[in-house]
Amino acid sequence: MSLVTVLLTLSLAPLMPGVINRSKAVFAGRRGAPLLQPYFDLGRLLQKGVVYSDVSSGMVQLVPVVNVALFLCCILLVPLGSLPALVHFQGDFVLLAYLMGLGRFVTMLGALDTGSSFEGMGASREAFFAALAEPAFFLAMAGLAKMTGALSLTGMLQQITVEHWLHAAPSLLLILVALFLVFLAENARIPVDDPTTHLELTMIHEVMILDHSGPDLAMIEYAAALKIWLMAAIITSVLVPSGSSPLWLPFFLLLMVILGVLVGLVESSMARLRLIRVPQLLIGAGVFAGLALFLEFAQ
Amino acid sequence: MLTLMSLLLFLLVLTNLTLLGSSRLAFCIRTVAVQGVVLGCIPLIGLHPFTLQHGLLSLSAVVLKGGVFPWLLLRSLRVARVKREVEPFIGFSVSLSIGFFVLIGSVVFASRLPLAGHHNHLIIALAIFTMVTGLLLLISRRKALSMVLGYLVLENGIYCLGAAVADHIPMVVEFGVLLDVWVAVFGMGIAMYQINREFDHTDVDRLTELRG
Amino acid sequence: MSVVLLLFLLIPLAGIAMAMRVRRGAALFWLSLAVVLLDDLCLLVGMSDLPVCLPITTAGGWFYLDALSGWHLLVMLLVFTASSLFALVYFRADLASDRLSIATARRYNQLWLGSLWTMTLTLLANNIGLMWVGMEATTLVTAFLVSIYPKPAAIEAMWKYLIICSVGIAFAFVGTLLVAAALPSGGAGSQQLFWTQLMTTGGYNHLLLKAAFLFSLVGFGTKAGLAPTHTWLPDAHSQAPGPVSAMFSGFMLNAALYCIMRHGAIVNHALGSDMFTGRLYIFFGLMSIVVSAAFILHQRDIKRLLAYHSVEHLGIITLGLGLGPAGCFAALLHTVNHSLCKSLSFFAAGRLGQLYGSHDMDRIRGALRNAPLWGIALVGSLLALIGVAPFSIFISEYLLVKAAIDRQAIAVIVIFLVGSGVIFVSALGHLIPMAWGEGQMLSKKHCSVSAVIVVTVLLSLLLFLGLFLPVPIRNFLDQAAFLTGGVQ
Amino acid sequence: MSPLFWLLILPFIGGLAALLDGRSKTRSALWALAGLTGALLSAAKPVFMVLVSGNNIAAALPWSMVAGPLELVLDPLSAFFLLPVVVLGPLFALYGGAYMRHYRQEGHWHGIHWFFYNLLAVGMILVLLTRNGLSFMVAWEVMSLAPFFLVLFHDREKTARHAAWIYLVAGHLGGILLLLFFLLLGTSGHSLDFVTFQPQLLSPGLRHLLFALAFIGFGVKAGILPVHVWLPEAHPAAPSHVSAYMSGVMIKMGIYGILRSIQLLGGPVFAWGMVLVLAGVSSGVLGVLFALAQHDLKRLLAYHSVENIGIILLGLGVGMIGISLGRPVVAVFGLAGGLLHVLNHSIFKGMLFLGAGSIQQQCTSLEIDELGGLKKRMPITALCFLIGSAAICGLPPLNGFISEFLIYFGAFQGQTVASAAAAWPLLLTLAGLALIGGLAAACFVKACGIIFLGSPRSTPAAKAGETGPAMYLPMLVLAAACCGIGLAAPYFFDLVRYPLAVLLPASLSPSPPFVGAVGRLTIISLVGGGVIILSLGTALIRFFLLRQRTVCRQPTWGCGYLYPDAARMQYTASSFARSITLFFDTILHSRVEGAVPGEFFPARIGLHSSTPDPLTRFCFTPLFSGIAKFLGLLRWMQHGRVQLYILYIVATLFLLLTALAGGWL
Repeated sequence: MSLVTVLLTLSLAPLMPGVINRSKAVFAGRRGAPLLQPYFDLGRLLQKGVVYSDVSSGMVQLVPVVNVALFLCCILLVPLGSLPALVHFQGDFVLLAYLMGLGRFVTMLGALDTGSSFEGMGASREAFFAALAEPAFFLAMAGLAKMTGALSLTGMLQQITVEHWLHAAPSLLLILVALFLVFLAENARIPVDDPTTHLELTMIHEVMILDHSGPDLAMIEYAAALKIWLMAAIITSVLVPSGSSPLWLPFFLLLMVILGVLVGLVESSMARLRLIRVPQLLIGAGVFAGLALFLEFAQ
Repeated sequence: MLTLMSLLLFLLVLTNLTLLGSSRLAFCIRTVAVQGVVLGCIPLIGLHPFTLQHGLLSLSAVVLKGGVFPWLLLRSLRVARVKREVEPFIGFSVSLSIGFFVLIGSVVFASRLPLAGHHNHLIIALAIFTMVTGLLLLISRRKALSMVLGYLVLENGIYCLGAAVADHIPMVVEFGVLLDVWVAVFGMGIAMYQINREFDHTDVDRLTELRG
Repeated sequence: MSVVLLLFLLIPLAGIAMAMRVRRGAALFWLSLAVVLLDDLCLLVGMSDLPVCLPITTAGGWFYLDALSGWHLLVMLLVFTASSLFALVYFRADLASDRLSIATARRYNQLWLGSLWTMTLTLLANNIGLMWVGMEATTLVTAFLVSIYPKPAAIEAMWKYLIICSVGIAFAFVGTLLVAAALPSGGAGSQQLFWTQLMTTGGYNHLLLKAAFLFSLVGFGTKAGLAPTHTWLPDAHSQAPGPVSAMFSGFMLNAALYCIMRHGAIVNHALGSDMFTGRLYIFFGLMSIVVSAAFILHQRDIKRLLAYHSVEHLGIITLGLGLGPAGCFAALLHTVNHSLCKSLSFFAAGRLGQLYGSHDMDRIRGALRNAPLWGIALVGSLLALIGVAPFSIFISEYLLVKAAIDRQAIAVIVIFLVGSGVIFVSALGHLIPMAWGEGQMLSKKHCSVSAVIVVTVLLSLLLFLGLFLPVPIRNFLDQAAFLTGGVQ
Repeated sequence: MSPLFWLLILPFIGGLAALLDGRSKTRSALWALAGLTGALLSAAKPVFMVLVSGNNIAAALPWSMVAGPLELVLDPLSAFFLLPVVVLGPLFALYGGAYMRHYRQEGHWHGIHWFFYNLLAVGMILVLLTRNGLSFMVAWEVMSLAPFFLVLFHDREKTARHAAWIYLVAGHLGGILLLLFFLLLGTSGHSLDFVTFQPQLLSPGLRHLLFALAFIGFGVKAGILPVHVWLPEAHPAAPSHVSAYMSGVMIKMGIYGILRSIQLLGGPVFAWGMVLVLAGVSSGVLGVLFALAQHDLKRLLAYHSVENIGIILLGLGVGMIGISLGRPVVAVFGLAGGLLHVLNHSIFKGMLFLGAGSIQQQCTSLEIDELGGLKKRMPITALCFLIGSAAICGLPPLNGFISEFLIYFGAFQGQTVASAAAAWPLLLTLAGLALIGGLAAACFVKACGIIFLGSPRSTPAAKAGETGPAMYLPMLVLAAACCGIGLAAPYFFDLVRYPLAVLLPASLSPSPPFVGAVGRLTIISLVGGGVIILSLGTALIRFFLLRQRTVCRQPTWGCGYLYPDAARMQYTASSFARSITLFFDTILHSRVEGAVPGEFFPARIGLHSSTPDPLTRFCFTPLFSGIAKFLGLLRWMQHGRVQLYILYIVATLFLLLTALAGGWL
């Protein structure tokens, strides 16, 4: 049964960017690209050749490989809805966070490998914002752990019951907000980063992979999609009530779509923040999580 | 005999005040010599029962302080061709008046000094006065020679004090002390000679090369 | 056995007499070395079983050697042996180039042996009056060692030394007189001022005795270089030739302090407690440490630097005297450590001063490269001096702090540690450029055997005492400390 | 003769031999190496026995110090800290032998260097083995003194001399506090033998004071903020193998001291754990921030030592809090994490310093902005350095992650069970660790990226080549150790079982949490292995995908400039860290000299930024100069007027006599 998680994730992950872009287009009053556009892109990229900078020294080639491998491993650690993760043990979210960290590490090095100053900028910003996002994530996790008493991701996400909503709704909401902000930052969405602009000076994630092409780019994009999916799954699993009623799966998928739409709404309703403002946003996320903890301890 | 003693003490006071007041080096030297003689005589009279040792000691003291030292110092004065003036930091009248007050103070101080069994407070007072005079000379005079004189007067005062309070200082020690004083003055004479040779002045307060 | 004491007094005199006959400069220095070695021989043969054989009395009780003076005798012979050996190295060049005439060399060595004699007298004298005589004589003899090279600065230093110490010691004599005055009247006799006697009689006049101690403390303290009466010390030490300054701070200061210890013991015995002396010791000790810290911090002349280190360490010893038996133990151990260390450092400073032609620390650079042996000596001795383990001064300072803690003298510890901390920082700051810094390159000079011997022996002694304290030495120190305490 | 004796004596003999045979670089190095290898061999069996059995090994040397005979005891805690000392010592010596060969200082007696290198080892060994306050202090001082001479190896450089000065001053002032600590503690048992201490007799206030003394005194050596100031000076100045030994091993003696003193003080109280956590967070965060602002590689690494000491303290602090709360899980995980991080840090930090040394040898500079593109030129060094960087950032599947995971978990577990008052330091630990991890990643991306990737920024960097095997073999060994500990975590975790037990009170049994920990670590290692295998798999797929595609190489896009100068247009380390350093400028106070071009045809313009240690700048320098000023006031005393000198005597006497007459004496 739990293999479902793997298959679902592998197959549906690229859908998330599709949903987000489509909803953006709709809000902007356009028809927009089809939902399956990301799949087409991946397919087309896979058939192309690749170009490398003659400065690069193999680190570029490492980026797609490691990223894909990492997020395949991450799939094992993340529960979907009321399905437990394939591998879950106390403190597994630390491993999850640091695996993502490893991916970021390699990506940033790959960006510096070509010796182009644009990718340097991207790497620098990525490093900075990620460093600020980490504490927020861990504090949010601490909040969940305190609330449920569980120490594994599966436990924390799935033991959120109606009582929790009745008793500790504010802190739960705060935690969700914090997680959502982290989600936006980690996946380089507006207001932190604008993936659609073509002014390299303002981009973060896109500019880091500027010099990747062909299958490499495809793998990186796919890994990014997996990342969005997994982090979205973490948020939505909080909302899926535990207990194995057969209805959980459609509900879960619905929530994922809603989340995608929400992201789209945010992206079309507000502009990218100035880079100096971004740290304040992330620190804000940390503050929300801390506030949630404070409320819990106050009880 | 008491009158003689009081005469000596009077002389002692007189010499001290003279030293504080006078401006001529040669005259100071002679005054110190007189003081030495006076102090040499004091122990003979009334303090202890006269013994050969005491006599010998006083005699040598008189000879040394009345004869040898002045000769030495006058000679170095001549050799060094120092200006014959004392050149004090503190004016004569001031130091005189200071001396006067010190005299009174020491008399008062000595009179209430808890010296069990020692009844000659006056001598002690004058000893203290002499010591302070010596210190005043040491501190307030410019010339090397007058510092030597100050040292001598200080020694005189101590000698006097010893005669007054300590009746069981062995002869050996007494003689050792005398010897030391003699060597000290001798050495200071040589030192003055060397100073004069190297600096062609004996202004002590201009010897301030070594600082910090 | 007791004849050995007389030998100690006779041998230097014989040396002085023989010096009249000697016609060659180098031979004179060999002569004084031989004399000192003869003294050592007497010690080794006559008192091989130190400290068991102590106390020794002779000449109708006039001369007397107990653990306290015995310990100082040991230190004195160590210092004199090393310095006499070093003198051979130090004056070699000047002898060769006639900058040191035969007459001067003779005068130097006679004064040298003379100071040996006077200090021996000070140590052996049982009568505190005689002790004073010896101390005063020390001043007079050593004064002319300072100005053996009659440079203006040297003469100025000599003059100040002569005047200040004479005046100080004069006060010390007042102290001696007052001790006599404080004695219960009646019992006459020349035995009265024997230390052995004073330590047994009772019924002193306490007030007079206290006054007496104040006089002795300030008087001998002037000679021992306790702040604020240390003013002659940096001048004399910086102007005297290397071996002399080594002997000065290596032992002469300790001799003066030894006199203070004797007087202090009497007072403690009479008052039955060491509260009175202890407070004074601590006050002067801390005062010296703080003052020297200030001058070490802003110092440019290396020999003055070392001189102020002497002030500091004499202060530390005095501080130890104020901290009870354990403190006295530490102080006496510190005495030997400091003497060894300070002689070595003055040797190095003197020799380096000769090589660089200046005592200015801004001129002395890269000593380790230019003159390895003396560079090593400088580094080793200065590191030891500022209390770096495993050198022995670390141990004695450790014992001192321990004694202070056992007495719960927290303020004392704080001041001491802050002072020594400042001294450590600034002295190290001076040392590093001198030893390692970039500066003029000198032509390498071969260093003689005697130089190597001196440096290696002293350094290894410092290390040895730092890592290892043999039981006999410990017993020796215990006895000496007990005597210093004076309280039965 | 007991092995402990040989352990102590062999390196010393080796050092002496090196000293006497010191004219030849190679032979002296070999002597030292031989001595240290001897130590390793003689230590291997007892250390292993103690770590697996938990029993102590004791020996007494007939030695009459003031404190009596010299007692040596090897208990699990000592054994654990002894491990890096004896294992890394020879490795670094091997590297150093080759590293020193290119110093052509004529007439330099290399034996001195190697003598003090071995003396450092001896000092550390004795510190770990001795059980008496005095001999501990002597050993401690010896251990502090030896590096002073090692740092002075480049004695012709002013910076090296300054660094040595700061180093020894810091060490000595710390030593004074330790002396007080042992003496005050000794008053409880009237002896300085550790066994005779009776902390329960001391008042709580005194115990807190003692803890403060020990914490600061040992903290100076460990490099805890704010008394870390000697690290960033001394490490860059010393030869690289020495920096590796100091930063990898010696500063851990400070940690050992803190643990030992807490044990001697009879177990921790909550407040101490809190202090450790606070110190850990500040050291960690500020350390990594200062590191980010540096562009001298060794200085950067030095600040990372501060950061990692912070992480270790966090772990130990969590453990102490766990003990004082009586929570075995928290205690065990915290302490285990801290201890394991001690081992890990000594491995990867040592390797990183060796790497820096190789770079310095090849490029004659450690200025990061003058390097670049070295991955192509020194592949092995680059590989090791990359692994080390990933490990120090705590990234799986390497060893750094294992220890950090333990600390995280301890804190998490604690904050779920603890009350609000007890939980906040644990939450602080969580947030702090996360922030540190992120910033460290940023810092090492900067270091590796700018140094090894891109194209060389200077001719020496362009001409650089791989070093000899004697220099890269030790690094390979250490890199292997990083991966090994990461992938076989449970086995290495067993190393800390008994060292932990030494610190835990009898009431807390470490066994149950141990079982859980081993289970989790097994999974983590498996996942780590999985990542590697999957990467290989994907690499294979990618290989097949690209086989029949066109793969071409083009110059990096020159941004439309006519003659792009790739090297000079690259991002520099300073620019990489700029966004972060700007954000934290209130803490860092970076100096920037030069100006940005303004007019239309700008002339040549230089821009240089530097970040000296803020604590040195704003705290210690003013303090010391203030003291100097104050003491300067005393110097008028010595004005040279002999009359006034006499007046001093008289005045002193007069005051004393009046005091006597007034009855104040």
